[in-house]
Amino acid sequence: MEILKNIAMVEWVYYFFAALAISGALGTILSKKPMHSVIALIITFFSLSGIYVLLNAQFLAVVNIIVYAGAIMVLFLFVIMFLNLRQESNELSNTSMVVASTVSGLLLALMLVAVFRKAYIDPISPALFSSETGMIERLGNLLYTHYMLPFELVSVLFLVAISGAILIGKREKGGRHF
Amino acid sequence: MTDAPPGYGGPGFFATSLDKVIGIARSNSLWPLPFATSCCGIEFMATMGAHYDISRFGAERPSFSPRQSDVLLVMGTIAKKMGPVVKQVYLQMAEPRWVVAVGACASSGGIFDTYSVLQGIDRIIPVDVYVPGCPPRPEQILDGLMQVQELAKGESLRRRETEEYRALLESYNILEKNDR
Amino acid sequence: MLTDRSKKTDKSDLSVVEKTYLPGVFKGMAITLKHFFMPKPTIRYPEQKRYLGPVFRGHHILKRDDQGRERCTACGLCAVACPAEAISMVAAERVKGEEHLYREEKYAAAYEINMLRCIFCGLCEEACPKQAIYLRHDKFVPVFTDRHDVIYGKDVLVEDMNNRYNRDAWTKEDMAKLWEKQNA
Amino acid sequence: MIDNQRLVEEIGGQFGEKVHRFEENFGILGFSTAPEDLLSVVAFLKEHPVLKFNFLTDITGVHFPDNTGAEFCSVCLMHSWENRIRVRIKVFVPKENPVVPSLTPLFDAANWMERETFDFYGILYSGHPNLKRILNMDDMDYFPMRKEYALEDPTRRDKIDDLFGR
Amino acid sequence: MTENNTIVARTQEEALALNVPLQEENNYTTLNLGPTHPATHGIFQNILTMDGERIVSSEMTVGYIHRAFEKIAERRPFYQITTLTDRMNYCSSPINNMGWHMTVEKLLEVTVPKRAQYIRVIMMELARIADHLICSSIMGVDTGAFSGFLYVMQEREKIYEVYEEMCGARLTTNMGRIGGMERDLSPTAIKKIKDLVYNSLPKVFAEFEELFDRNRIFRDRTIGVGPVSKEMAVSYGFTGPNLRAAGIDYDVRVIEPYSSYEDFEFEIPVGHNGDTYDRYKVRNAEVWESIKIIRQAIENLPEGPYHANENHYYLPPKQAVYQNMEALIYHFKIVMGEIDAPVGEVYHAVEGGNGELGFYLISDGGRAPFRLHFRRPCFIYYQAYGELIKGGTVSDAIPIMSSLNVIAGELDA
Amino acid sequence: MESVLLIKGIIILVIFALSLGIAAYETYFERVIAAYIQDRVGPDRAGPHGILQPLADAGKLFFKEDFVPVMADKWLFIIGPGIAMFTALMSSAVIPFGDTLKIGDLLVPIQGMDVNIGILWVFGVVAMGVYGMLIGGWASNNKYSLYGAIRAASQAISYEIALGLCLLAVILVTGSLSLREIATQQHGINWNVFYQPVGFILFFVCALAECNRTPFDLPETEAELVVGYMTEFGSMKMGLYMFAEYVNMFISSAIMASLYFGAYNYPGMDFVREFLISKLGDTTGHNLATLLGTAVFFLKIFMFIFTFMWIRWTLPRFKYEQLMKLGWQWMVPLAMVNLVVMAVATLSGKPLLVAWLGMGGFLLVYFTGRSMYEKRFN
Repeated sequence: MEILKNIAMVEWVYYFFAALAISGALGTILSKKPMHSVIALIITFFSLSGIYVLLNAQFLAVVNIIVYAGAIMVLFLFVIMFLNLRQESNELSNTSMVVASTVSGLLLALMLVAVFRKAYIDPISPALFSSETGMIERLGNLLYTHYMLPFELVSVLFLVAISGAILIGKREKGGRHF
Repeated sequence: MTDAPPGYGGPGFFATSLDKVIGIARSNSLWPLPFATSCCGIEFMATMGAHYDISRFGAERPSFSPRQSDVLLVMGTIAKKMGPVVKQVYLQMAEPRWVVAVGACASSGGIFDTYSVLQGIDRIIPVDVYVPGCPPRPEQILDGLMQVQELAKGESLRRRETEEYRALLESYNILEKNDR
Repeated sequence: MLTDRSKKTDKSDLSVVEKTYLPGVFKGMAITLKHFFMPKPTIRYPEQKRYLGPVFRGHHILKRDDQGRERCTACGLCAVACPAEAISMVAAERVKGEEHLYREEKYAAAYEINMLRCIFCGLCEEACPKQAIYLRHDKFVPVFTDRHDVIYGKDVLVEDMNNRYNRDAWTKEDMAKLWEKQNA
Repeated sequence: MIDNQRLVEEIGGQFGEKVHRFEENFGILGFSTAPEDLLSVVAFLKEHPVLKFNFLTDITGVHFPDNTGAEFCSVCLMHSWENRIRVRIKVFVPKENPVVPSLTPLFDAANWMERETFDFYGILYSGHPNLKRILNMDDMDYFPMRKEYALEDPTRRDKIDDLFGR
Repeated sequence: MTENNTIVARTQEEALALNVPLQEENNYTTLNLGPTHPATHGIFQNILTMDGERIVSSEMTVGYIHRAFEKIAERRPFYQITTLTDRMNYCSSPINNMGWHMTVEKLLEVTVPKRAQYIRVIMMELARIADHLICSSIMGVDTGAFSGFLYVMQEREKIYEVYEEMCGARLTTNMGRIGGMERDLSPTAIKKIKDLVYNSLPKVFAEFEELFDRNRIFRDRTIGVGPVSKEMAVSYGFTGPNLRAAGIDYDVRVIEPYSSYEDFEFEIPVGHNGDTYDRYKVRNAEVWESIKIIRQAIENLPEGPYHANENHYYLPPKQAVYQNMEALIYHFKIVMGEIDAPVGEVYHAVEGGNGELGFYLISDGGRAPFRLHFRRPCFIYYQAYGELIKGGTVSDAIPIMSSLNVIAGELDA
Repeated sequence: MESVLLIKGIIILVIFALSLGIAAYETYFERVIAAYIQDRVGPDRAGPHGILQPLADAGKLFFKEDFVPVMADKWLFIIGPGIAMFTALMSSAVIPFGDTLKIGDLLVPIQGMDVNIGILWVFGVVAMGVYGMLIGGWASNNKYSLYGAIRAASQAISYEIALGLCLLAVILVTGSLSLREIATQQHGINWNVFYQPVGFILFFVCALAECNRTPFDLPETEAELVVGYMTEFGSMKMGLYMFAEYVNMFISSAIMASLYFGAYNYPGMDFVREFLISKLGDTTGHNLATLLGTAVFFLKIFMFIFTFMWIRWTLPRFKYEQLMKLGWQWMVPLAMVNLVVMAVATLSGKPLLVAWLGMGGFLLVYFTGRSMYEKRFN
């Protein structure tokens, strides 16, 4: 009980968001209706954004919502609505499916363990803390100086992806009209 | 909760004045579902128009979705082929709902006493107000609407749960919410 | 072409500026704004009533004559003329001592009109040889809440001598004379 | 200018005995033909280079209960817009076998007109793509416009007499 | 959608056109448009098969207000049939009314005096204006602009005032009689008509046209939508404005003039390719032509009686009935419907609001028609609707429907 | 600290209540404006001039039977309207409704919260607004609703692009993402609309589209899809959707006013402020001047709301593919041009001149080129 009292307000908020994120993630994979999965995933994104805000990364938080929750998940919902997957699919009963998912899950866990064992987290020092970290000016400066090359490469990649998408999406004769 | 003074507690004072307030609110916000099939529908257009302006009664938001409407205005002949549709629309409406049979055809079949015409929609759904005329003048349609307003004002909030009301619905063979 | 009177409608293309949507939008908005400030023709119905016209076909009335006798003789022509078959009557012979009540030897003991069947076409008024039934030009039938109230009997239909119904002209011919007077 | 006389000559010349009972009613020429000839007569009128009966105005049915052996009549009305003249073609068929060829191959408009006539009289149009009831309910078991069915069925239960005012 | 890089056809036509196998399992959805859909204005049901937003095919069901006019007519005296015809095309009931009376007059060989004919023309053209006003403005409503509708409805209200002056009803007028009119035009009515055709209507209607004609949004929604070629129009039995929009100037008023239409100067507006915009424009142009006709008729209104002097068919004056035995007998005979109708067959067509409105009357000399068939233009051309909306979207289907001006009362009879 | 929180709390509450109240009365004004535009008088029987109409509607909606259609997805059906309302209300937090209020020694800005990413916040929340419609439309298990929902989502996503590009142009000029900063920079009559009128028009059109107002009200086209995604919703659920729509309208008007029309700034504000301070003293004068600014801001908002309604009752609506075409083929390129022009203008040092020259030149070249092309090939 004493421990609980010592936890600061910020940490409460953090735990709340963390719990929400995990339950959302669980809901995503456990829910039987794809529509509900998507909603749960959106909840996860939201709580992640909350955690970003706690880390004073407001820009990242909002962009996370705009891009992931606002655009990508809407497209997900779109696809699900079009496919009309209202009925439950029983694909999981397939044994090979179960085996495959178990193996890949284990591999992922292994990888994460390996990564985190090596990971080194800077201790937070209040002296070095600047409220400007994570602010958009800093971000912009960094992106256009230090990370110039990767940033431009990524934009080229996106351009290619867009062109590819247009090419794929082009209507063919006899194709479906949407 | 402290005890209310005698006469002011329980279902007495509060409930009745709430009934009244909500009744007035309802009566001023009757969204019609214009179920217009023929001539009377044209007169309903005139009722919506500038000269008569049904919006003065707070009823200009014609909601074509039965879920959102309060008054089913049946305007025009209802053939036997149409009967089930009317009933379906009525069933889909949420309580409290009122039905106005506008014009002779909807009320009684009018001159069309034939093999194909339903002799009044009150054979399939309960009707609250009948508006005579063929077609009724816009004034008469407004009269019908005002009559519904009167009914709404006088209606208690619990009327739709009473035995009498249920019996009325059952006499029309309308069971609870199965078909929604 | 079948005739020499045809005329093509205008379907010319829009100009480049019109294609930006804006001219059409602004023109339309100017029109609606003009209407926003225009006087409103609305009749606030229950308080204000509109003149229904000189020959409006409204509420039925069974006229009495000047001495208060019922004019109807129960000939049944109105019932025949009624396309909705909404009129029914029972005829009775006038007995002695009822001369002040009925003008003719025969009268309608019962006279019923089903107001929900009635289509207010005016054929009964036209068919009546005794000028007994009229459709009032100043009043229409009220709405009903119960289908058992819709049959109007003589108690509602027959004219009230204290509150007589009047109109400018009782027949088409009188009406025409009236117009002539108006024109002169 | 083409008048009814010319029409009679043209049609009579082409079909001879197959068309009969020429009559003129208020300016419109009418004649009858047998069901098996209807299609060719209509096609002839439609495709004639001069007559040009390009428009099918109407198809309807009539029931003559007293006309034994030919109770039903399918009437079709054609109009030549250029010559401003109409013609009426009747086909009489017996009650037992009321089959008339459908005009749908020639005019798309015939589709619903024939369905309506079928709905009302039960005249069967052979070759019709979708001959079923149109105005009445599908489960109706009689043809309401036939003369033997009175308008009001006294046994009907949906009529409230005490409210009828009669 | 392609699967394994092979093109798959979804419909029979596609399969034939591309010479590929037809895919059995289709992903079409069905959408039920009607019978109480807000845009059906009346009641027709269309079960649409949709491919996304595109309509693949549609199945139409009508008859939701079938009222058996023709059956009722077989037991009604001639004069009572007006109450039926009034309710057929309720947007323009005087046209039906006059058309029916002209049919009967043709059968009875009654000549109608010139003044009555002119009054009829005025009434019919007013009715045509009312009909076209509703149709054109409803197109605005269906494309989302509501205000124009209420602007012209005010003008329609003025037309109704004229009717009220004439007969005492607004919609189902019952104003014609065998042999003429029920009443003469009153001075007030003349004043109102003049005010309408000279002042208010041209102003308001020009404004209404300005609101839509050159508005690109409206044009985009209507131009090229649901075009009807000449051949298709003729084959599907189009008449009236819808046919004229396709470019054929067929108008019963000119081809077979009735009721003194030959006296009036007017043009027949025709469209270009019969699309929705053409239908809209043709209707609007016809309103202007009708205004022209009414102006001519009201200016040159001949003096004289407003009904034929036919004791057998036209009710005698009330005063005469009261005093004169012969008049009383005629009165009884007419009301009882026992007029001496000759045996015969008549087909009479008038230019209704939607096209050629025909009355096919077979009389066996009895009290009521032996057979009365109405050629209802709506009923005949509505069958093309399914063809017209194929390949379009629901957003196209709605303006097409309203531009066809299908009136349920006329459609289902 | 405590008092600041308290004042903030009060301000947030007031903004919240105001948004709801304005949304409620927007329904009333929509009716009255529609009526006046259509030569009618509008509601006049519920209270004087029908002023109690929204209360009547709310009272009725609250006490209407609340049910979930049998075939609907129950939870999502309930959540849908909630999300719509929630997202609609959230964006009002960052709008600078006025300058600062002086309370004691404190200067408290009239704003829910002044975050330095304010405009992105709005953008993010607007992006979330789609979910309400999508979920609601899908959950009702009705084809009209589904079509409405799909249309709503694709329309919102498409127009967000142009919206974002217009926003970028504003941010470029201001150099800040904070709405307060943007508002402050438009001091007096230095409004952004004079720099980028084209940007404003584009933004306005996008705002219409994002609010699902005519001519972009495809998701709820009455004539086509009954009421679109809210077809199956009755009682207060439907009321929430309707409210959300009106709140959105209020918010987008406020954002337009603060992005392009100088928020609480008005010509001669400095003079008014000094005059008030000299007359009424430092604190009262300052506060009064601030409140005057807020009033001006609301005036601007109401002007926009009126324009929204005015357009609604004037124009026909688009067709789906035309809407998409307009969004992608007209708005996005034009917004990009606007962005480029504004970038050049900002760098040039003479923003006003260069912006007008650039945009005007572009449009002139485009239209002459286009008409010449059309003349040649048609």
